[in-house]
Amino acid sequence: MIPASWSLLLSAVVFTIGVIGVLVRRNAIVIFMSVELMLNSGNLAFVAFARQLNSLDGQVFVFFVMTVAAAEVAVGLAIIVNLFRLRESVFVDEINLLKG
Amino acid sequence: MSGVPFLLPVDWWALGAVIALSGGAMALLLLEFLPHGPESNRAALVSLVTLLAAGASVFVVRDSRRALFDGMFVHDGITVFFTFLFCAIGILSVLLSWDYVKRTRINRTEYYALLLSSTLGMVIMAGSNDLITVFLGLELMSLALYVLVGFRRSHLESNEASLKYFLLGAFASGFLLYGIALLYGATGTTNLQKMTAVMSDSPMLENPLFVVGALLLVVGLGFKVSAVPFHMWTPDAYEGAPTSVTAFMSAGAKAAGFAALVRVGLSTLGAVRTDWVPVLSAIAILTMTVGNVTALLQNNVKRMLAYSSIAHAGYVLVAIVAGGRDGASAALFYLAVYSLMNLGAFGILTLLGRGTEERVLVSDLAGLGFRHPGLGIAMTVFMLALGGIPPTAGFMAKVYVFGVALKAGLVPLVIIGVLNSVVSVFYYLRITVAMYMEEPQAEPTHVSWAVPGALAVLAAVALTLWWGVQAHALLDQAQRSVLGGM
Amino acid sequence: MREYLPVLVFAAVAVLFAVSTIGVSTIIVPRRSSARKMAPYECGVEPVGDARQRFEIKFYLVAVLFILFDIEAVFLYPWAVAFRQLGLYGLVEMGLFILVLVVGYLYLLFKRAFDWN
Amino acid sequence: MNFPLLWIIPALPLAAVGLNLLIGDRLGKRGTAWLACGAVGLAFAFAVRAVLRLAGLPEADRTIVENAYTWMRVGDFSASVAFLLDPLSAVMCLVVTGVGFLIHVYSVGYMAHDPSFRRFFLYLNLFMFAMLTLVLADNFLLMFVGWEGVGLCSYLLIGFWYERPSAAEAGKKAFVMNRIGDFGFILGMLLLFAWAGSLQYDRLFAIAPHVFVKGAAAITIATLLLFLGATGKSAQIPLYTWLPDAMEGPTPVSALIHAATMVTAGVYMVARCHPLFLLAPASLETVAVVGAATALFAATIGLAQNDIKRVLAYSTVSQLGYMFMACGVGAFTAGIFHLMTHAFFKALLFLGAGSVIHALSDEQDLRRMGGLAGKLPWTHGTMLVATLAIAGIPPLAGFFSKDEILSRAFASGHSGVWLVGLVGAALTAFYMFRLYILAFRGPSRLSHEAEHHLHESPPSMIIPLVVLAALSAVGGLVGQPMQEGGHLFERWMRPVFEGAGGEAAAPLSPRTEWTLIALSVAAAALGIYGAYRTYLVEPGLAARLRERLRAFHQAVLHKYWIDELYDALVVAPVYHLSQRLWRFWDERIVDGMVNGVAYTFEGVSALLRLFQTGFVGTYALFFTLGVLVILIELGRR
Repeated sequence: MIPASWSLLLSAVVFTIGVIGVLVRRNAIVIFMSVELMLNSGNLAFVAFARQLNSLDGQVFVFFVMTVAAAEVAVGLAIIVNLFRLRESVFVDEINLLKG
Repeated sequence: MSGVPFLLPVDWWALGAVIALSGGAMALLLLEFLPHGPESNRAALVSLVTLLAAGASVFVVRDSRRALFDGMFVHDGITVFFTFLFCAIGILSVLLSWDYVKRTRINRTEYYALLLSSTLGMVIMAGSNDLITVFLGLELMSLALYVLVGFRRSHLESNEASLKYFLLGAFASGFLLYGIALLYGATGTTNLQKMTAVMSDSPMLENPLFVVGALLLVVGLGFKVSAVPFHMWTPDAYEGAPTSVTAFMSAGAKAAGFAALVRVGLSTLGAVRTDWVPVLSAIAILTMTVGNVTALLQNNVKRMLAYSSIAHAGYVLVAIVAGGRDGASAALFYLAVYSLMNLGAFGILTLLGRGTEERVLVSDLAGLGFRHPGLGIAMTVFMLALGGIPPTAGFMAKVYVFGVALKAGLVPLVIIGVLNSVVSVFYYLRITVAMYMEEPQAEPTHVSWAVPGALAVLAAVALTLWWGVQAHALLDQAQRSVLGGM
Repeated sequence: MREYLPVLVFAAVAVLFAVSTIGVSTIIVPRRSSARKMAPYECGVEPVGDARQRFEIKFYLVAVLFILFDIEAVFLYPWAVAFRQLGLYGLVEMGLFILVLVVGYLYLLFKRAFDWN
Repeated sequence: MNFPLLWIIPALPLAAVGLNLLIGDRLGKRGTAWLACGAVGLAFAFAVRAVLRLAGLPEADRTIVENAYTWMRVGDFSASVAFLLDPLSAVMCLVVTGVGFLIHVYSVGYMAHDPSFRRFFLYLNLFMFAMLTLVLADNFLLMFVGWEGVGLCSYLLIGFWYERPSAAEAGKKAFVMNRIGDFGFILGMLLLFAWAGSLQYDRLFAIAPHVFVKGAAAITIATLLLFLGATGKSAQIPLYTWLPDAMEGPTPVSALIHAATMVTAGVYMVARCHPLFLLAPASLETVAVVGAATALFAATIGLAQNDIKRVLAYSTVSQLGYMFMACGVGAFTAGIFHLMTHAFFKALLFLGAGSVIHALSDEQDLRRMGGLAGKLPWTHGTMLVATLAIAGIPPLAGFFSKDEILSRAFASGHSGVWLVGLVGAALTAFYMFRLYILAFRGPSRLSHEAEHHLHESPPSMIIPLVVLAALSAVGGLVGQPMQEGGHLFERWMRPVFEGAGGEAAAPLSPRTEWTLIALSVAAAALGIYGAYRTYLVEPGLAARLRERLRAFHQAVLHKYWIDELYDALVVAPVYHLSQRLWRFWDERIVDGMVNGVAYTFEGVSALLRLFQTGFVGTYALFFTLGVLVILIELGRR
């Protein structure tokens, strides 16, 4: 059996990749995908812990997070699509009307 | 669970706000399809009734205490206090939106449906006793707000604001979620009560999972209350959003974030308070200072008030750092007062301009005090209150927060807080000076008077002054709420 | 070996179902072909040309709506598993849950989100 | 009625504000004037009634506390709207309502042609409300309410003619400096609360000796912070330059707020907190030194100002310095005594100056006045009384109070402070008579236009002048020196300042006392003589001096050679020093420092704005860095 610490390590790695993705990518959609990566790393951690602790709570939490993530996708894509309609661009380094 | 086939009657009332708000939001979604025109008041009326019903249902059971859904949701003093606060914020926001959305051509049923959903999220946050419900409430609130911020779809700024708010908000949610996961791993539960119990059995200070988890949780909530350095979305989102939405979120989202922080602070973090004091103090100092100092040079009133709202989050953080029941009641008191004066100030901005134009620069306010005396006085009251000048409620709130902090021995924090509130008066007074001591350079700003909006502003003025002289009424309430907490 | 009998039956039913549906439809379907129908992908994607073309926004809409409703099914499973323990309470709860979904569905329906054009 | 109805005293002007707001537009000018003056007059009547009642009590019980309303009460923290009448606040209350009433009446005439007549009285009444709250408060919190209120009104009234950029600028300056002071005040107040647990005067003062060791750092810091607040409000070094600029406001405002009442709030506060200051000798010493320095400094600058109101403004700064000097040496009674007499004669001087300005169609430059004595007889007569009073000529009011301060300073062993005060007294006499001579004596230097419109002011302006002149003349008699058991004023104040260290200093022998009196009168006489010589007998002497220096031989042979020597050795250097101090110190150093603070904040603000790039990437980066920094910090622990 794979020890829980390995899954945990994996989830930490995935989380870090997500964070770095948000920091270095400029396409709003890719940034958003990186955020999803972070959420899923959280899910992974939950499942790992749930198994380690022999409790169901963590797995239930994952269901909720998946739902929230789906809702987030709906809202996020709508915003990004609207952004593209207005500006013909989804690159966040071209968007800074509001600053200072 | 089979032992509880149905909820008890009192539980129904305790859930009244949640039921009413969800019902209202759903009803609005369907009402969209009965014929109505662009000037229809129907959606606004329905939301108003919903919010009143939500407030009333909680009022019925304001003194009962209950844990619901296996302890995931609690109905206690803090829940009651915040539910009232959120309903009040919702009502004032609906009144402010009433004509604003009509003239900016976003009078859609969905607007109000989202407003109600967001309020529902806030109520859930305030009442949740489990990190799962905290997360769900927070997301419900935020997702609706992302859309509301970008509600002027053809407006570049509005869209940009919602994009930034959304991307960073989702980013922060990622941190929050991971933090909850780690806390779960460290303690084996997501229930705040059980978590506290676990911690009292075995101290968690040495457990890195717990420390990092708690940190990420604080970061995630810190984002919502715009604590520095997690604040950077705030000015952009506030500036770009439709002004009525800015008013709503500046009061509601912040209070909801703090509601969760207060609960966490009273239970889980309260047990390890001493280790957090330096970190939270540093955050509080930065938040007050960065907010106030950056506000000094702003020419856009919306943006200026956005920075001011960051600074106010800092003052509340001072109360949170002070901790304990006193700190919590000071935070509650401050939040209620803050919500009111901030809603009022943004509310006045919703009245400025004609049609879809926005007149929110400081120079747009020039001479307004004489052309519209009522408006001028109201704005002056809000500015004085935000600046913490007596005899307004803002002053009493600051006095109480700083007093509590002093008692907790946080002298440096208080010194910096006082210095900050002195600095803040400069930019608040700049608005008053513009209204009374400057002549408009271009065409004077048109004021779009509307009965509901004016009513909301009037209510805010009255309460700001009333709580200034009658502070103990609100304070008693805040204290009893905290004492009644579980 | 007896315990494997249901598997066999299941496999047989599956094969029968697949064959019969395809068979019946080949027999009764009217044949009126058009250029679009003859394309390798019948969903509006151009099979030749630059692969980096823009998708119609409607695809996203359908995809998002699919995910949203699909994910809700996840909640039905735990409920179904614990159905007997939860009893009436669980039934009412799930009824409310479905009600919320139905409201969302009706909203989309009235919004004509499901109309392709 | 048994209780003294203290709350009604501040409530009356507040009611007038409310009425003015509600129905002011229907009242017309006359109605507004009646409303505003009536409210303040009635407040004065109530104040007199309350004070009489206070005087009727036995000496030991002369404190009336009236709890009007409890603001909030949380555990041991309570804030209430409670009023306190004791001999100290009684004096303040009478001065504020009395002088305030006279100035209200005067303003009716002075502002008669101003389009913003109603707004003016609105602010003025609001100010009266705030000032009375400040004076009558029974705890620091309520005092702070008044403190902020008077600051706000002062700011509004300095910028009253906001169309003038200089007025708006002056308002801003006053505001900045007062905020710096307020910072000290709030902080001092909060520290006292943190350490002693109460903000109510009697409780705080009762607890303080048990909590603080005499001379301990804590009480020293707290009192110094309070004093910082006082320097802001009362225009002392280093926060005084706003007051001369505040003269941009209408003249009655200068008289009421920037001479007689608001600027004395700092002195009142220090006197009120004397039990605390006595626990911190170092703070008290600071008060004395700052007061003395300001007294001398402002007097020097006053020598060379040409704007009639600016001379008076620097004079006010200087006289406030005397009051602090008195408090600093422990002679609180003397300080309050001078506060009272100063309120009479300085209000009179400002109102007189206002009358002159009014008569000359808004001319304020002393170089374009002269010879007005005959044309404005009433103004001239009353101004002369005030000038003599401030110069310290017996038996006018200023003599008694100033002499008492000086002798107390001497008696308490602060001979340096005493000497500075004495020199300051001579300078005061000099610049005040310079003002008097330039305005009322000598040949007329009026422009033709002004000459044409010249007129004595209406009775509503003259009557207050006469009343104030009478007060300036006889107001000092309550404090005749060398009386058995202290003079009348001292006996009245005794319940408040009993046991205050400086008050109990060993009495001087009659001979020393007489010598001191003679010295201070001599100093005044010297100053007057100097002014008389320089500006009346030999007008233009100072200006001609530089040419003459070249032909020093001739000058020596000249029959007035002694005057010129005096001029060359004393007047000219002092004149130049004065000019230079004003230009260099005031405008560069003090204003520079204050502006520097403002620029620093603005610079930091601009810097912080740079971080706010508008790019999501930057925001996420700062977010992540924040998390990492906290993580490392927690890990280090």
